[in-house]
Amino acid sequence: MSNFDEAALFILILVPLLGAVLIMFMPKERPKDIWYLSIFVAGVSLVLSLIIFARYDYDQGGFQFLRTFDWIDAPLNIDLSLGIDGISAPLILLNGIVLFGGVLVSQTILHRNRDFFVLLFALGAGVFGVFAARDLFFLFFFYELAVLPMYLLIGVWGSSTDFGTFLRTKEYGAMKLMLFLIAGSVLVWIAILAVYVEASDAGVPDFSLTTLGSLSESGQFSDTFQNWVFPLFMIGFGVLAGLWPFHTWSPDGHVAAPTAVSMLHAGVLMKLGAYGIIRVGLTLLPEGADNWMPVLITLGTVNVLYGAVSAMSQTDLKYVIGYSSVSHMGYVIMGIATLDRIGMGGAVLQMFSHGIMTALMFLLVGAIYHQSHTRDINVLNGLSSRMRVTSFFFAIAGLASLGLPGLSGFVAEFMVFTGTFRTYLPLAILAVIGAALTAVYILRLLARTFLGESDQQWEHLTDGSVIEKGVGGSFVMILIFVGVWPEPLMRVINVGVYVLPGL
Amino acid sequence: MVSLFYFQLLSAGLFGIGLYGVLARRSAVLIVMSIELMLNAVNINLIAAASHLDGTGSFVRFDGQIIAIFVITIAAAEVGLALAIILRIYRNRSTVNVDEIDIMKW
Amino acid sequence: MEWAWLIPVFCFAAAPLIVIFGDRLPGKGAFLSILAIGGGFVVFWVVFGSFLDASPATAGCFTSEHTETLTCDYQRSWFHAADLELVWGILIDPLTLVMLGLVTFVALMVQIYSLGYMHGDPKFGWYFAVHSLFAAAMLTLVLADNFLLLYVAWELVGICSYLLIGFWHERPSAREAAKKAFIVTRIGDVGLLIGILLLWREVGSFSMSEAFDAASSGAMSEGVTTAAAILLFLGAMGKSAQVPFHVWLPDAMEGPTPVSALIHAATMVVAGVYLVARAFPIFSAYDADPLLVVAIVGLVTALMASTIALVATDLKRILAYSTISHLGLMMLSLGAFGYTAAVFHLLAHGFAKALLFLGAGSVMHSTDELDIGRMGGLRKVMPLTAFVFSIGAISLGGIPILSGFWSKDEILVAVSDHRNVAFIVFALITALMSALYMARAMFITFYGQLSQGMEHVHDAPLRMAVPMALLAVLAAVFGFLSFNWPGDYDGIGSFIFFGESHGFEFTWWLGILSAVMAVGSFIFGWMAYVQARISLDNVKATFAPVLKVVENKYYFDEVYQWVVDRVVLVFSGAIAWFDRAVVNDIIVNSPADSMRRLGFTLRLHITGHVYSYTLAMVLGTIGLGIFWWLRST
Amino acid sequence: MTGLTDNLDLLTPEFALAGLAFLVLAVDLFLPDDKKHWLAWLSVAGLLGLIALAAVMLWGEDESLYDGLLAIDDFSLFFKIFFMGMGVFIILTSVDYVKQFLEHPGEFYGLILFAILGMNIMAQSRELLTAYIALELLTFCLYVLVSHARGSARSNEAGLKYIIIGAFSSAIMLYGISMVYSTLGVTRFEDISLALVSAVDVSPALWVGIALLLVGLGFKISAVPFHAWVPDTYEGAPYPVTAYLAIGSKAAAFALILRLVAEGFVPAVDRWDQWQLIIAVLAGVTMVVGNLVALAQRNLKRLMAYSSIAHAGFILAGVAALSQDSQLASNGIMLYLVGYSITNLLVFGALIAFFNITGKEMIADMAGLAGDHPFLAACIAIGMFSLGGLPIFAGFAIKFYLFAAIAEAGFLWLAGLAIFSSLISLYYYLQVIRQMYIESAPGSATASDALGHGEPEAAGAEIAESEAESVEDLPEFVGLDGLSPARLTASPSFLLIGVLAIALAAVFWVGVYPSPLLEPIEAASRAILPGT
Amino acid sequence: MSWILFILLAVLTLGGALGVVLTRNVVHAALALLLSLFAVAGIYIVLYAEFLALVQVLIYGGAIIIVLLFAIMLTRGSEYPRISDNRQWPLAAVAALGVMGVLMSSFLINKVEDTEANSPVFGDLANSLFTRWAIPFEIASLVLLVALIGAIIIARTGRDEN
Repeated sequence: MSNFDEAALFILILVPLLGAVLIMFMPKERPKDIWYLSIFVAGVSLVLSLIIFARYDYDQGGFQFLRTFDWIDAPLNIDLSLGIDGISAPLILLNGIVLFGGVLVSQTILHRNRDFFVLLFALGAGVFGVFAARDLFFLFFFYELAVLPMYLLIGVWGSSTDFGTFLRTKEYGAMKLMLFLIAGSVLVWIAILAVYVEASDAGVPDFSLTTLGSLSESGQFSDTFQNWVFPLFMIGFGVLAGLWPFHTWSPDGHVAAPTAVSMLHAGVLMKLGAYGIIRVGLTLLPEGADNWMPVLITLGTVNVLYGAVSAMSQTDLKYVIGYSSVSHMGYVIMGIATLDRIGMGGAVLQMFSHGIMTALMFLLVGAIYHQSHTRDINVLNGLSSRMRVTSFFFAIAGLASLGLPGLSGFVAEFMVFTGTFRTYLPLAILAVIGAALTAVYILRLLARTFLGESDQQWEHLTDGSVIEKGVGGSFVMILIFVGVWPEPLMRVINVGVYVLPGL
Repeated sequence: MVSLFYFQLLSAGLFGIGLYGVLARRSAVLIVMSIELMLNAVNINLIAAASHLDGTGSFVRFDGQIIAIFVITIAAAEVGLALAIILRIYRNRSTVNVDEIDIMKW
Repeated sequence: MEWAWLIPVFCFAAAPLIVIFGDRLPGKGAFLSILAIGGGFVVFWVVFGSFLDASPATAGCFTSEHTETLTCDYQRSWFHAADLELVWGILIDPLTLVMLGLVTFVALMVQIYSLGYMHGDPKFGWYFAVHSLFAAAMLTLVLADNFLLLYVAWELVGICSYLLIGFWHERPSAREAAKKAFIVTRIGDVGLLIGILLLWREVGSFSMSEAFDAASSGAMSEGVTTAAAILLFLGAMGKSAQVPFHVWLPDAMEGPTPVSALIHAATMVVAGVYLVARAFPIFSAYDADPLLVVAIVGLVTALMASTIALVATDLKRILAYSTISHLGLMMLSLGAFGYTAAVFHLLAHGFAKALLFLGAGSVMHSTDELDIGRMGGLRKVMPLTAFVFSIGAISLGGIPILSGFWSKDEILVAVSDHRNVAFIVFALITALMSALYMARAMFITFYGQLSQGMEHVHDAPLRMAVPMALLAVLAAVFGFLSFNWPGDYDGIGSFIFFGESHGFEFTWWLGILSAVMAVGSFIFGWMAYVQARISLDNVKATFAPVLKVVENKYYFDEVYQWVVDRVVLVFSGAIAWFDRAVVNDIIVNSPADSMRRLGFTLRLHITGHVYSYTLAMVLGTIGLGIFWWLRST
Repeated sequence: MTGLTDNLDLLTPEFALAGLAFLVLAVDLFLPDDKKHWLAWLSVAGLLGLIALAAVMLWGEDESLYDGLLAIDDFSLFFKIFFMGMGVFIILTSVDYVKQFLEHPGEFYGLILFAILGMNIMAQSRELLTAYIALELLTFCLYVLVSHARGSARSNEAGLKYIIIGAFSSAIMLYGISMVYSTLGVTRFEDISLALVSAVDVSPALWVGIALLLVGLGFKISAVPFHAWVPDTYEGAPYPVTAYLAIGSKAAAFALILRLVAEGFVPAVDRWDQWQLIIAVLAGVTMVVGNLVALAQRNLKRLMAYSSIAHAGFILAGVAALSQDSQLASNGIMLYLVGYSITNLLVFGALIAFFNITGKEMIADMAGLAGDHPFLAACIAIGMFSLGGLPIFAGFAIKFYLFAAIAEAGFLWLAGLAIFSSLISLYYYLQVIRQMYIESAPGSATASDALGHGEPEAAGAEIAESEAESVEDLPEFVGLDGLSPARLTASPSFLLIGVLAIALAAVFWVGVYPSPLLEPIEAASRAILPGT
Repeated sequence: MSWILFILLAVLTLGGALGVVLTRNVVHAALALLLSLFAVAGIYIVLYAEFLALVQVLIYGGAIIIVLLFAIMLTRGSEYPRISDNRQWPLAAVAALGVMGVLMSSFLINKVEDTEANSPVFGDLANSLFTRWAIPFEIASLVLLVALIGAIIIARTGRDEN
């Protein structure tokens, strides 16, 4: 391992933070320059994450880029230890990509955009940290750090919408999201403490995932303990993963959030939850996981169907996408809950592809909303004649989300189905049906909004800006590439999945 | 010979009476007086214990009486300061009834 | 031969090129697509040649123990899902080859035709891009050697049909038709996917051959095999528009007519038949119960569709329903172990139907009219179209020595051999009706006296005429491939067969019967629609109620519409409401609100009066003392 | 009686501190009114000097003076430096306020110094009476400081309530002491522990006595149900005094409790451990009630009061977790005290600056602050996030440490309750942040029209009135009564900005890399828990 | 002998205390307090704590009562001399009885076997007060000082009023 590899992850986490500090000292009268600087920072993180992903040696497998800094020593034993395996590597790449895209399309934000970018980078750093942390404390630390900025990001730069029958203010959305996520992390926190206590009772008071992992391998965690602690992790992280019935924060948050935040939120943030379940729940408490999986996979199936069905009758673009992400996170949860290598791999791949896909969708919705100032499906129509490229990209994203082969969504969902078929046949059939439901609402959306003649009131709409086209195009490229040739991702994911216990 | 127990009973009774005063009186001055009663109850308890138990067990050097001296001192200081504040309030609000002194609540 | 993968790849390559560079290229890059499919056609012949002189010794080739035919299989690794390796694999055997031929040829013809037909359309380039993507998907479908790849291609075919049917999405009807087509077929696809995954669950691989082995060797239990077969057949029903999934096909004519030609003849709908043929080992495993289901579904479909075709007044609708009924016949034949017959009829019908649609297209192109009621005597103004259309019609109607006759005859033979008498009776009725509606469409449209307002109508331009002519030739003479010719070629049955190779056999009574029926119905049509000697009014009068049902297509659409509106949407609305009102407002908000209310209530304990504060302290003190005391004693 | 006054020199810092206070009082007499702020510099300089002196002189000392009445050890040293440092910051933050709103600056600073002296003695006294007297010194200073704004009716009222309840609780506490004395005959902590260990059965009089003792201390740390004075006193007191109440007196009381429990109860925990459960219950009630009632507050000072009650609950839970063989809990408590005080300092500093500018103290008054004074807003927001326990700020690290300690001592349910109630607390902290960042300043439409293409106005209004109907029965105050508005300044002084910057840095530092801080803390724990 | 004295003094003490908390007249209350305090001084004497008795008489009788009377006169309100109890006095009574009960029963439960009451040698008292208890002594003086300063700056009429 070269020096770079030793420092890589630390730098990766540090870059956005330092960038945030740097931006803080920019004069706020020059938003353009602030934006350029942010692009630079995000670009650096993107390049870093690319390099790290490329340098991850999938033949060797296991945890790489390991590095440990002492933080608090005995009796608490917390170290800042970093390292990624095949599961976190793609997610780090994902975050790099989405963050970069998000910053690029935030060009339209001029009102107090300095604070905006500072918070955005804090969020990004938090996400990087969660994926890189090898220590329970720091995993949780970064987890909360990623949640923390959401309130202001949505509250200040978000938008309130009146749906006639009911009203969704940005304050409401932001507060709800914040309280929900923190409520989830409350459970996680308790569970972490419980694990720590159990470990110190076993004579090894430590927070390092490596130590705890070996502890659980040596059977130090009793089954009863695992059985009552795992649900805490499951639900706590599940809240962030949009697990039913703790999902309602997600659509409302989307509706209120500005474009870039929606992208990061649905694209990356929701993945933290699923990742947490894998990384902490499964690795530390395999027995508990084994016993609780039927519940989890059932909830996941409910997610899939429930999300799809309620997406059908939404009238707000962002609500549709929000519920579709609930539905798609359902696939992730199912894949995890299969405790089957293929299903797990599918779950991880689904995280990646859904991240790109939903980020793309929100980007395009933002592009539309920016001009039309409405997201109402019944009001918008015939956009394809006004915004050809945007509509085309949206169609691609939609097809990806309904699992069209040749796009990344298919491979992931297919693997999830495969894994589920091996373990929970009936639920698998339900899930496949859910995939068909997806087609219904996606096509409904496309037909209502993009196809057909457009009204006079949309005469003024023009196609997305160069940036939106560029980012969208590259996202589309990724979707197609992963759909056609998933091997580069899969060979990394596979080595990550193989070492998971209890599979 | 009166045994310690009765002194303790006396002090408990005094304490209770003073406590009732604190809880039940409206005038701040009266409340301060009641507090004085409670402090006296303390002193009785201390001194009784000191006088009766000195030398037994770990009771040495009449610590009780010394503590009592300090208590009296503190009590005096308290009364002075409290009355000063009450005076100030009387000047500003022309009342010393604690149930009229409630602009801050909830 | 392993270069066969080039055939789809050409078209795959063409599509994005046209999308991206189309506007800068001459002719919007349509030529790219034609070049691609043409190249595919050429490569097809190369592959065909090398297949003919290939032997089990050739690299990658072996004699399949299911079809007993020569089969060549070439694989490249695609990606690994944990311990499972997924592959790109192409499989070449006679079935694949003939499908390749059909698809490449028809697609080529249709595209050339489209040059003329779609001329001047604003989305000309887009049209050709999707077109070649369509062809590519279909070619991949027939080449796939594993179910996963097949499913991939299957879905791509579906989406392409969506795009093409909804090509003129400014028309709401087109949008609806496209959505309908995609979703209806998608429902079938759910079955297909489940079937595939079920097979995988049993076999542990997506490779077709392994699945077949498991089925035939009994490694897979009968129940699972049957279930898998039925599920696969669900997919096939969706794509091949079998009852009750047939509703999308007639609406699919909302797309440009050449698209209909492609869909009906070569690509979309035959996929189902192809799937059943391809997965025949699974269907025929054990005592082949699934085949009975296939046969019944096919028969019902054929009957129902042909009755509707009899009363339809829209030219393209007539053709559409005839397609459905012929697909039904193919299924029936497969269900009756008529493997060869089905494939043969697939080909014959493909050419004829493509021809008919192109003809109808050229009629529409020049008259902008599709209601046969308003047409008539077009022979005079567009002789070529009339001529080729007639060839297609009589060929499909089963007039002897044209290809339709032979293929249909083979089907009847298969049915009479393997299924009981009821099947053959209904099959014959279907044949009769198909002859009748063909005659009706043909005579009303092109014969009799020219209806007014049609004088100015001109015939098809060259670019449209040439493909029609070529197809007409095939529609006419293709049937002769079924004979045992002198030389070493003895009948198509010796080339495409399942199990044992069999030459051409002709059951005389069936042949004569069907021939008589066909000729008779055409004569009847001539009398009724051209000479008007026979009046059908009293017939119509007597059968009025039945007629009404039939004209309303047995109310399938209405029922589906009702289900969608009253059930699905209402249900989803209810769920959405539940999510907002119950999950959100009650389960989520009310705890939060109750917390706040609790706070607002609790704050009242700070009364602002010192004595209540002290009282609280004292009570706390007593509580502490007593509690402690109790704990300690 | 010999040997008692050996190495009396170890008390030099205390004597010097008293001297410093006298000096300030004396110099006050000779200073013209416009130079009074020199007193602040004088006291700050003196305190810094004393910190240095104490650090070099007492490092590593472990002596027990006056027959074990006073302890000069790392524990007392740690708290000494902590208190004096806090004092420095408090004085610095109050300079402007005093200049603008208060009379008698000399007495103000002098009393603060005396209060610090009282705290120091509290931290190092290991005997009940000494502790009590020191506590009274601190409390008397606070009585005076709280009612220091003579003109303000609320200040007077706060002072009255404070002194009545203070005297009352001190009477109760004294009775407790007297009962302990009358049953054991001793008042030194370690004697108590010895008596507890050796006694055949502990007499109920002792339990009641200790219970009364806890009542007195519970009053100081504002544990429910002895908390009722807190909101009123915090609200009425002058702002810097409020800050001081929240930071200083609470920390001192906890230092005292820490030593009392660690030296008096913990050694006997095997025979007698009811105190643990009782303190745990008190802590639970305290944190929940504090956080819940805080939800209903609209006055910033009251909000902070309830939040401080809740935090007292957290720390008290840590006290319940003290154990003989692990110093995790005591480390956690001290770390929490430091982090919490720094955070509070940040918040209150910013609030004081806000008050100096606007003279307002309702939450609603902060609308649009982020636009007008972004730095202040950022400080308050970061402070609130930190209080809410969100990471890279002090709040998260200290909470995690403390709760881990609590859980590790077997009080997992208590830790869970604490975590849950800190979730509740997040709501009202976020409400403040929302006012500053999301709501637009009254009259100025800066925010939310550039964005929010829905109808944020309608939305905001809807929310606002829903707020209003739920709280309309709360009393309304103008920010400063009896303090003339003429004294407001246009912008926060550089001094305050500097203090805030330092506090900000400290908040980040504790949140990101607290381990240097843990060195002295562990030394301190070792001093009071020799077993570890 | 001592019994009679004790009972007498106890009655006086408690009676005076009750007078303080029950009477409706402020001045009477003050006088009752004085009575009770003197009785307490007597109790001290019964306990052989003459020095304390002296201190008690001096400080309470001499200082505190005077201050209280001053305060009463300075704060004479419109409702003078009538004073009343607040709304919660029944609760208060219950609470007070409760506290009394807890305390008394706790004393009742462990009767410490006690020796004959005796008095300290003054020298020892003074000695220990000024050596062992030196620090509390110092601080107590500071407390007094602080109270003094506070009383002055709070009570004295400021510039802005008069």
